[in-house]
Amino acid sequence: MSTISLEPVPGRTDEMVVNMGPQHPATHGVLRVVIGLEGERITRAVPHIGYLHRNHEKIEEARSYTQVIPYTDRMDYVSGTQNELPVVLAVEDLLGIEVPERAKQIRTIFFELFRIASHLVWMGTAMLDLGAITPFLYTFWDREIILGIVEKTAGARMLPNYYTLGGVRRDLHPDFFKDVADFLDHLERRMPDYEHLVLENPIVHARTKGVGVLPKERAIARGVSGPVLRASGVAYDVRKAFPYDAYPDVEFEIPTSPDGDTYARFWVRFQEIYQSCKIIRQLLEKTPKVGPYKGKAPARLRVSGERYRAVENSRGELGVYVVGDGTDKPYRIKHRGAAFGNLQVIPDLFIGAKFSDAIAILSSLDPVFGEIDR
Amino acid sequence: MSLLQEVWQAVKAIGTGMATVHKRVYEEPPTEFYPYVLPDLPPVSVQSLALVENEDGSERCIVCLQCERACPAQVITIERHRNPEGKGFLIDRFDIDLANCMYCAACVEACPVSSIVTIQDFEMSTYDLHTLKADIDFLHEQARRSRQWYSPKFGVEIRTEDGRIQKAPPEMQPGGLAELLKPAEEEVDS
Amino acid sequence: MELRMKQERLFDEDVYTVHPEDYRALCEKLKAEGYDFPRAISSVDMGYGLRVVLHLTRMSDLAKVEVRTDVPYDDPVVDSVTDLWPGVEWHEREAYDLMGIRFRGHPDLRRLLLEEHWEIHPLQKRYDTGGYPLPDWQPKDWPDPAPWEEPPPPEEPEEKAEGGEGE
Amino acid sequence: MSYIPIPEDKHFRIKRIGYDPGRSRPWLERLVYSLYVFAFWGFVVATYAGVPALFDWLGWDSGWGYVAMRATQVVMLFLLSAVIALMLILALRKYLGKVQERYGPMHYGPAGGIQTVFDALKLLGKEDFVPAAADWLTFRLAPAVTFVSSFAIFAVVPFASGWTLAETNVGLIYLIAVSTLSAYGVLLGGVSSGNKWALIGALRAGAQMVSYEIPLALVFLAVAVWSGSLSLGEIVDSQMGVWNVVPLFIPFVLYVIASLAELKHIPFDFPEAESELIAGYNVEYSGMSFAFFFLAEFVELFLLPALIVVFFFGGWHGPLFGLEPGTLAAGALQSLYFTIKTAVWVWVFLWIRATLPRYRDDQLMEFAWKAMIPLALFGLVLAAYMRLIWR
Repeated sequence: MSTISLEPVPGRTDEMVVNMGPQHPATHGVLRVVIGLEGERITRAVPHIGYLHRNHEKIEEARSYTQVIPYTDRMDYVSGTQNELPVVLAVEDLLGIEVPERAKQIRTIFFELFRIASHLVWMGTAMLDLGAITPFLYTFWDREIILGIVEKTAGARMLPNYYTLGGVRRDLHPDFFKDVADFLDHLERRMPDYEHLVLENPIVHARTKGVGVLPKERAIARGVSGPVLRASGVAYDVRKAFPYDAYPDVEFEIPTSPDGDTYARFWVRFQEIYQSCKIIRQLLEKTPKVGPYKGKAPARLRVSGERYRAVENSRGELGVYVVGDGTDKPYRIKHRGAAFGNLQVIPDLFIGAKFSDAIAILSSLDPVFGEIDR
Repeated sequence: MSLLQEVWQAVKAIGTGMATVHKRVYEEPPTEFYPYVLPDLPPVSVQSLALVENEDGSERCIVCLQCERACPAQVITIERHRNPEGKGFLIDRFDIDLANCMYCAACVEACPVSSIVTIQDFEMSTYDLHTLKADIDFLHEQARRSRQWYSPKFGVEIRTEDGRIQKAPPEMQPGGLAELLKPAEEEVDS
Repeated sequence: MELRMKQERLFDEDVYTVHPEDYRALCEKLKAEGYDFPRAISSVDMGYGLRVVLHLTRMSDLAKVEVRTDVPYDDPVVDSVTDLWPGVEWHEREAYDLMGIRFRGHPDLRRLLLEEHWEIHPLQKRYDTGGYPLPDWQPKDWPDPAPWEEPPPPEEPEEKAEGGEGE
Repeated sequence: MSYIPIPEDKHFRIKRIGYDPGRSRPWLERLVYSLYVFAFWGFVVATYAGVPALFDWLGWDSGWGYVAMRATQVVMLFLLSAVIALMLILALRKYLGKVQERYGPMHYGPAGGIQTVFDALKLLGKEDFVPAAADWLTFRLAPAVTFVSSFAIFAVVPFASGWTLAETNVGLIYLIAVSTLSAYGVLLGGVSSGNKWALIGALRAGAQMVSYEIPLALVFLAVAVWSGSLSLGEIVDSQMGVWNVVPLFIPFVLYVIASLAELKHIPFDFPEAESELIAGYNVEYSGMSFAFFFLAEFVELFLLPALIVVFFFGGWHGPLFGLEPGTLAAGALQSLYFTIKTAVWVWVFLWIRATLPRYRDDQLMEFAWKAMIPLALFGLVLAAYMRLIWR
């Protein structure tokens, strides 16, 4: 965050510098982009972030590893337990904690449920940015069902603090398997409606096809990950590349699209919802109804060593770099935000686009500022 | 010809979308009437904290300071002194700043006697932030008013009509599936 | 040119600890080896200096590598690698912002998360939290930084962390 | 802090203002919103039949009396436009609510029926504020220009045979002239606000107007050629047998699209695209000035569907059950047909608003210049050709 670095060029009267954000309705929170506009065309774009900065990393240096976990929830607040996993995995690696198979499966089910929830929120807000209000309310109602399922087991809805070292905190609620199966049926009934309203809509085609093209090499070099990278044709998915938890045991595909435009990002997220449904259905059959949900974690943590662990968040590679100094508190903990990496491409994609396109591109990047500003 | 097809496809897609939207008019909305009807929260839901007393009104808390140590947000303040008669400690002060609390339920995990518990009363809106600094009387009153609460050690507990505290049936418990499945297996065996 | 560096294997990644002056040369070498995906730049306050940790992945075979270099407190400067991987731009700015490491050659080295007029770098351990309940920090028992020898012996992985020379 | 006992009815759980959630009342909603349509109809009958009859009975039917009669009708229409705005806002909110799996307004009045009255009162109570960077006179003038130019369309709309404020033989030309003016209000308001977003919105409105007005005028021309008149009453008269929508199908489709653009309605709402330009041209307006923009928007949301009905759906035509045209009863029945047809079209517009996302502004311009104008010319030629053959 800094002062405006985009001063009007003296003598140039055809360019208008506008300040999009941090109170702009389509910036998904508190992004601020200073934009030079030539008519409707964007000539310059400088993003500013940091309006939601809390310095998680400093706070977490003064907390023990178990106390860090609820703080990580507050980063990507749309996808709940997904944030807890990298810290848990890194510390489990460093301490050599064994995780029971059932605990891994439970974690994976929650992980994928939150991926669906996050993509539903994306779908609603992206369509809201494009001007359609109705899908927003539909998707939020579907997400509500997921949050209800999570609340029944974990006790909280958005920020559940559910994963812990060696497994999960609580056993599943008796209704869990039935609820999840019912929800998947419900979602599969609703997905054709979403396809009619979003993917097949000719206006969405007109707004997104060929808009904000991110070529493959540029995407890799820019360090974007997740659906944005896969929409550029790179089949990089941490779930397949460096599998964790129960992902080695399930079958799923990585949807990729060679186009790299905004529509491809929309399409990839839709396919990911289907793949998540597939993963959860496999796991519902595999997971034993009864069994251990937590491995043995030492009561007094003495973590030493350094470890970078990453998971495939709904926005991309969410990593954590833990440096332990032999106590129960991290010496240094660094979060690599997925949306943080993705948001860097704003100048690449904005410059040369129309102002309306900028809104569509931003919605297709799906930033969440709790994680970007940390 | 392809142009006409394209136009036809676009018109058809818009028509399908409009039909998709309009069919909701004939369905009952899933709205919850919150201020009129309280939502049915699951028993493990973390909405607020309470300090449970025993059935005879004596203090369950043994003032071991585990919750104070476990709290990530450092909102619990406990002062204690040694019990002059008998062993253990007595509470001087037990404060939870519910405005700063992030409801992660780490204190509930840490409590060895299930004295601090999570309850379902979520209506804590107030005009004055300072009223959310809960002291021990407030926490006791919260527990007295609630009919059920949760702690990982004892599971979901309910207060019966005649004031006794007992464990809730397994279908309310997280992990109650094991108990629910057990008799069925026995029946199959016999 | 011989690079002053050490190599070890931690879990599933190769870790290179390199002299700050050779950091850029090693990065160019890694880029030529095909490490194309920049994952993050971390920074650690080691007690005797600041450490920059660059995490890289090669997309073709998913090999992971970590590059570490230590710079002293009073002259925390390393070469920027933004031109090799444009994706580290914000990560370098964040490391500058929160840890105070300056990247020579960065195109736009401004504060990223904090306001521009801040003068402190909050992730340094000596940062005064202003009474916020943090435990008093004492230097941890990291091994003292041994000065780099000229040239370094190729096989001597006796110490875990190697610090910057200079002051 | 000690525990303060909280009374059990702290959230009105016992008092239950207005709504009993235990009972869903779709029949009540249908009844209330149908009653509104009939109330509107009654207002129309009172304006076009009641006022002249009253002045007849008083004997003031010539000279200044006639002027007073017309003036009274205008005042009635002004009240009617306020009623239209309140009803349409309510209908929009209710329909969007229904479509979006929620209830919409339901607490004030039967089935939420007087919610918008309270909204209007709230708007009246707000501070009307002129920003420092704004040009005071233009800023104040712009809402009035927008509203007046929308309201002036009422003068030529025939609600039944002979029920027109100004039965002129240049109705179409008047329409083109007046409806274009409302874009000037938007343009003035946005430019004079001294806000960059408002400026972009205003310029978008200007560019949009240039694009859709030409196909709109060509469509008017096709209608005029087919009907053989520029008077709206005669255009309706000429649709006695078959409605214009059958022979003039291409102009009809173009007219609906152009109406959406003129309304700044959802697929083309670029001037006030709230997710792009925050609120576009009216971002600096508040209180009563904003209410006038709002009023103009919803009056147009009634008038443009009404014009669709006039041009293409036979206006007031419908079975008269043997009533003599020209009598009060026949006029009432005709205006009822007109009202119901217009209500259906308003519903279609609301439905579009509930479904579709927004186009990009240059796409509308491209569409208007490259597709709509050639098609409109084609429709015009076709209409002239058919006129030569069949009439």
